[in-house]
Amino acid sequence: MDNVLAFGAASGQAGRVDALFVMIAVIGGFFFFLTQGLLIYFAVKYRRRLPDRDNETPAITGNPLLEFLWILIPSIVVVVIFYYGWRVYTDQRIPAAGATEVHVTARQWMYEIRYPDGRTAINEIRVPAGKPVKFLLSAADVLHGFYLPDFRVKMDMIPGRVTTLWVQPDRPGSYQIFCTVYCGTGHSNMLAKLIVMSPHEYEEWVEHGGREGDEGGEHEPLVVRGERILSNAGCLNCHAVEGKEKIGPNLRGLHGSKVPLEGGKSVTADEEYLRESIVDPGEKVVKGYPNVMPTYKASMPPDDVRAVVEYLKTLK
Amino acid sequence: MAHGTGHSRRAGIAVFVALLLLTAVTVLVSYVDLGLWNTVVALLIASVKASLVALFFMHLKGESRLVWGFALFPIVFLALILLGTLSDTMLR
Amino acid sequence: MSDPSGEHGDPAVAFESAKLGVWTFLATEVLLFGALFTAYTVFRIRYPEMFRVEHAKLDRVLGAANTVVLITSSLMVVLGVDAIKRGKARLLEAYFGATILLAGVFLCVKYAEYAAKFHHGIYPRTNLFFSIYFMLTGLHGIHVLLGMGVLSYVIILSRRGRLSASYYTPAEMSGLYWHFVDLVWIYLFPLLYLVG
Amino acid sequence: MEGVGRMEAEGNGRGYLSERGWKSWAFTLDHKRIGAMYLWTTTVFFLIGGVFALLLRLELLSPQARYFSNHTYNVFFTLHGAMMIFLFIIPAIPSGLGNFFIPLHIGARDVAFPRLNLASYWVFAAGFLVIIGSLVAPMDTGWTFYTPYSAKSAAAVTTLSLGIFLIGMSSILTGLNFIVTIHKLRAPGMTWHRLPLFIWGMYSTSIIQVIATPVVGVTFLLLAAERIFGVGFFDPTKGGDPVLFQHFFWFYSHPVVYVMILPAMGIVSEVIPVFSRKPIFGYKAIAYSSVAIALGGFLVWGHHMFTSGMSPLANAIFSLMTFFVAVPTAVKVFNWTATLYRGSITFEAPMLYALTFIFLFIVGGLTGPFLGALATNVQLHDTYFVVAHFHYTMMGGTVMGFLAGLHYWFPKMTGRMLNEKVARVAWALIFVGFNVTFFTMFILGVRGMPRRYAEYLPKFHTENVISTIGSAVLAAGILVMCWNFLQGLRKGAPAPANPWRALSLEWRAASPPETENFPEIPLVTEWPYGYGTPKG
Repeated sequence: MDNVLAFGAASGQAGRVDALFVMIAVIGGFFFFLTQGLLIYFAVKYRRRLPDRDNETPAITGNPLLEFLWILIPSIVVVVIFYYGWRVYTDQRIPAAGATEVHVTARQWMYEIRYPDGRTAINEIRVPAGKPVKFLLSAADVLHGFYLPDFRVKMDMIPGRVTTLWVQPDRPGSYQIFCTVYCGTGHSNMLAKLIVMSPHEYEEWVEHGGREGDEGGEHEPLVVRGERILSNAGCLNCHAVEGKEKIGPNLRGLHGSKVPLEGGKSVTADEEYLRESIVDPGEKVVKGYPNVMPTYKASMPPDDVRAVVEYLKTLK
Repeated sequence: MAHGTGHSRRAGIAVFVALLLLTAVTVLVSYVDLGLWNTVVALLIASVKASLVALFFMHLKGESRLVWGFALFPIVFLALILLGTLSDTMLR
Repeated sequence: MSDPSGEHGDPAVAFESAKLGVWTFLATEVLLFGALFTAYTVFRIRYPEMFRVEHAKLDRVLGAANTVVLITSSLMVVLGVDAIKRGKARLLEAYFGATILLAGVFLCVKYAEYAAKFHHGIYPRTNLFFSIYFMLTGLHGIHVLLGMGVLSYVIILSRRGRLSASYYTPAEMSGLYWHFVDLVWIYLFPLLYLVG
Repeated sequence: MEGVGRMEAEGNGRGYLSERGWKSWAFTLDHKRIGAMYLWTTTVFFLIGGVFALLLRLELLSPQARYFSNHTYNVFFTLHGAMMIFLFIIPAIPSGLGNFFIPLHIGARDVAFPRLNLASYWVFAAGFLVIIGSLVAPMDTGWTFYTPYSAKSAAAVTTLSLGIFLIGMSSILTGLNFIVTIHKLRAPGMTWHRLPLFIWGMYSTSIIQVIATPVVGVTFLLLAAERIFGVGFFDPTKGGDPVLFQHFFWFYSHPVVYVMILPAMGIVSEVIPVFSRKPIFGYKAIAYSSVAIALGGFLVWGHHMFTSGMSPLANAIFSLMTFFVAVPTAVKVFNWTATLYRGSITFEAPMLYALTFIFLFIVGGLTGPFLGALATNVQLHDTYFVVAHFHYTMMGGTVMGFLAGLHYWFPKMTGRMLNEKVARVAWALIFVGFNVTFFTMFILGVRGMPRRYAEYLPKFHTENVISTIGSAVLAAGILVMCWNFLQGLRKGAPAPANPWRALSLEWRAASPPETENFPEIPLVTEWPYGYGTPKG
């Protein structure tokens, strides 16, 4: 029962959830039209016609059979819905054999991804189509959520614990990941993507070292590459290029400007400062901003950092 | 309204002595290592003591069903929050 | 269920109302401590070793002594209420005074225990066992303090000649509350001091 | 409408309102005055909370942050939630209308403990003052205060915890007072099965207040202790468990939605028979279902936590229980509908709001199973679907019931009639605005928009714009209604003792009632729903 809803289900599991949704909607719709229909019908039909004779209504105070029935029937209906919902859920929770495991750690306000072979990434998970994936979810600071609407699943991410979530992505494509547990200022900017690749493309991508920077080819200009990395690595979740500030300082005009630091000093934002702020952001914290940016030392190789800095220099 | 009598004073002192004895027993038992049974015994003794206090000191013994209801009612909910929470935390 | 009357003036109704009110209030109190007991159970099951090691740091002799103090204070309340039922206001004041005194002893012992813990660098933040220990005994201690206040108020009422063999509702009600404070300690003592 | 019965005292002036001056209010022991003070206070907070809601809708006109920063948005939705829940919807009907009408309904002169009643109000006032004080560092945690975020947040969480603790205490004391009042002060002949259904609703509510509130009280104490002393119950770095906070929080906060809805259901059960001139259908079923909902409400708190990493068994149990608590609610809806059958129905404002309650509550109720069923819950939890469901039951339900009650009892409380035409205009705006605002959110939720988002993906733009337009219409309706209330207070026509020709006891008192309520305690000989002719 794929694609029963207007927006596509991305897996067989999701199709089953949709089927349950439709079932509840049909049952609910029936009762909706029954009760609302009667409510409106009675209200119209039995509106007062004879003002002086309105105490001549029948003194009906109850009807045992009717009352028994409308306790019994809803009870049966809800047990059926419960059972169906529980079965779909249980099947959904048991991972298929041979699932690829991907570790995801959430922190304010990004997802850090770690693959079994040691590769890391930020806010972007790439997996091959047709193979089950198991996400091992955890959080570094506060509660976060991991919601894949196209797969109809979500799971909270809890500090100090590992929770799991499992999907079977059938079709290649790019799927949205939302944070669903309120986690502070950047909550609504905490977005990520699940990119499902065809197995063949995935192989190729892994062989190339599994880095996002590389699909632009070897002759990609440094600035273009920097811009792409910047948007892929989640920087823009906290730093706007211009307009209203998010969590951190805006990026436009940053290069070359004088930056006041916590502790009273200030520094000129040269290339070295920009580089350091990416790999070791806690070292020089800009005055008036929370010290919450994680280090990109592990997830962004020096070449990529260089590209990002070059791109930042163009934002005048 | 029942008025104070010598009988109620004697009953109060008897309960008091029982409470002291039970306190002594529970402390002594705690020095013996019974494993998990230490907890069970301690809770049993505590419940006996609590019942004595409620029944005699708080006069639950002679109370109406309404008051009994209000005395026992919260215990159901205490069990509920305990079991409900444990059904999660013990079986994760 | 007694017949409803709708009248405030009736002293029998007022007495029954007050009693039902206090029992309802105690129902609230059970759940107030209930949440903490739940936390205790959850963590005790999760970290049995920590509870076994840490509970030994409490002084069970002092705990037992405090138990005896509270039980005795409860008896004083029983005798005090009994006294006023026989119309002996002075005797009520003496017994309730003794209760307050014993409550003071209880708090002093508690204070000594806390001080010793702090001295050894043990605070509520030290570990979960002591988090629970301080929260439970602290909340109970606040109840003892409140109880002392309530009992003092009854003594003042009695000194003003407001209590008699025919009207002793405040004494009876404060007694119910005090017994409940005792009852909570009856559970706290073994759970914290005796079993780990 | 001249006097229906000789028993009724005619309104002779200002009744309980005769005394003037602030002291006559601040130190009053009269349950009617205390109820009125609650009504004023909670209505003000309703309006403030509503302003925050409008600001939120304004910001959501555009996908990007346009008018406020994300932080400001988060503060606004926290304040909207916390004020609406703790300062309006929990106290409004129980403490406001309940205080005013419980003694009048059962034929008593006052509640059992009038001094305690006054103290409850002032504890409540202290609570909201402390909460207002916490605005120096306004909260951005959401009204659910989930740890560890709330334990780390730089906002004045500790102060706010104290404020909510006080509000909770007030709620407990009020509930206690009502329980004793209903048990002990019923007029002669007022047996349990002759009690108005509003009283059954209030009794069930009071039980929840007394049993559940202390748990949230202690939870907030623990949260404060975590911030002050470093107690680690909810702190994972100390071995604590953030999910335990959720258990405690929802052990209170789920039953408390029944604190909100049960009295509103009680009001609807009062209004429907009066304006249909029919006895209530299935009295016992409605009465006992209130108790069943109150008790069953304690078994379902875990359904707020299906994606919180709870054990599979807990998920299954809580899901099943959730479905069972739906049955008594359904029974009530069927009974109300059946009451209309062969009635002689008129559509004054109270009836319009009561019917609206049923209409919107059915929508809210029927969207419940989507959230109760585990698999669809996993999909829809924490999305706008939940926001919509919640507002359909709480605003479409409780607030409509509250408004039904305000319109129904306005003549009794103030001694003046409302302008019926203006009331209908307000009703129409509220009805349309409400549905446009919140039905759209179901669609947003199914399409996957998470809640508490200051900024959102452009694909959700259209629905958000529609919803914001709806909220403006809704706000206009509320304004017209408020204006109508103020006009009614100032220059409404004098109200007779029993303008709706209702049979419950409060209508035997004058409008407004005298301080003593009744010249003499009434003797009750029948139930309050004896409308219609036995062999019609």
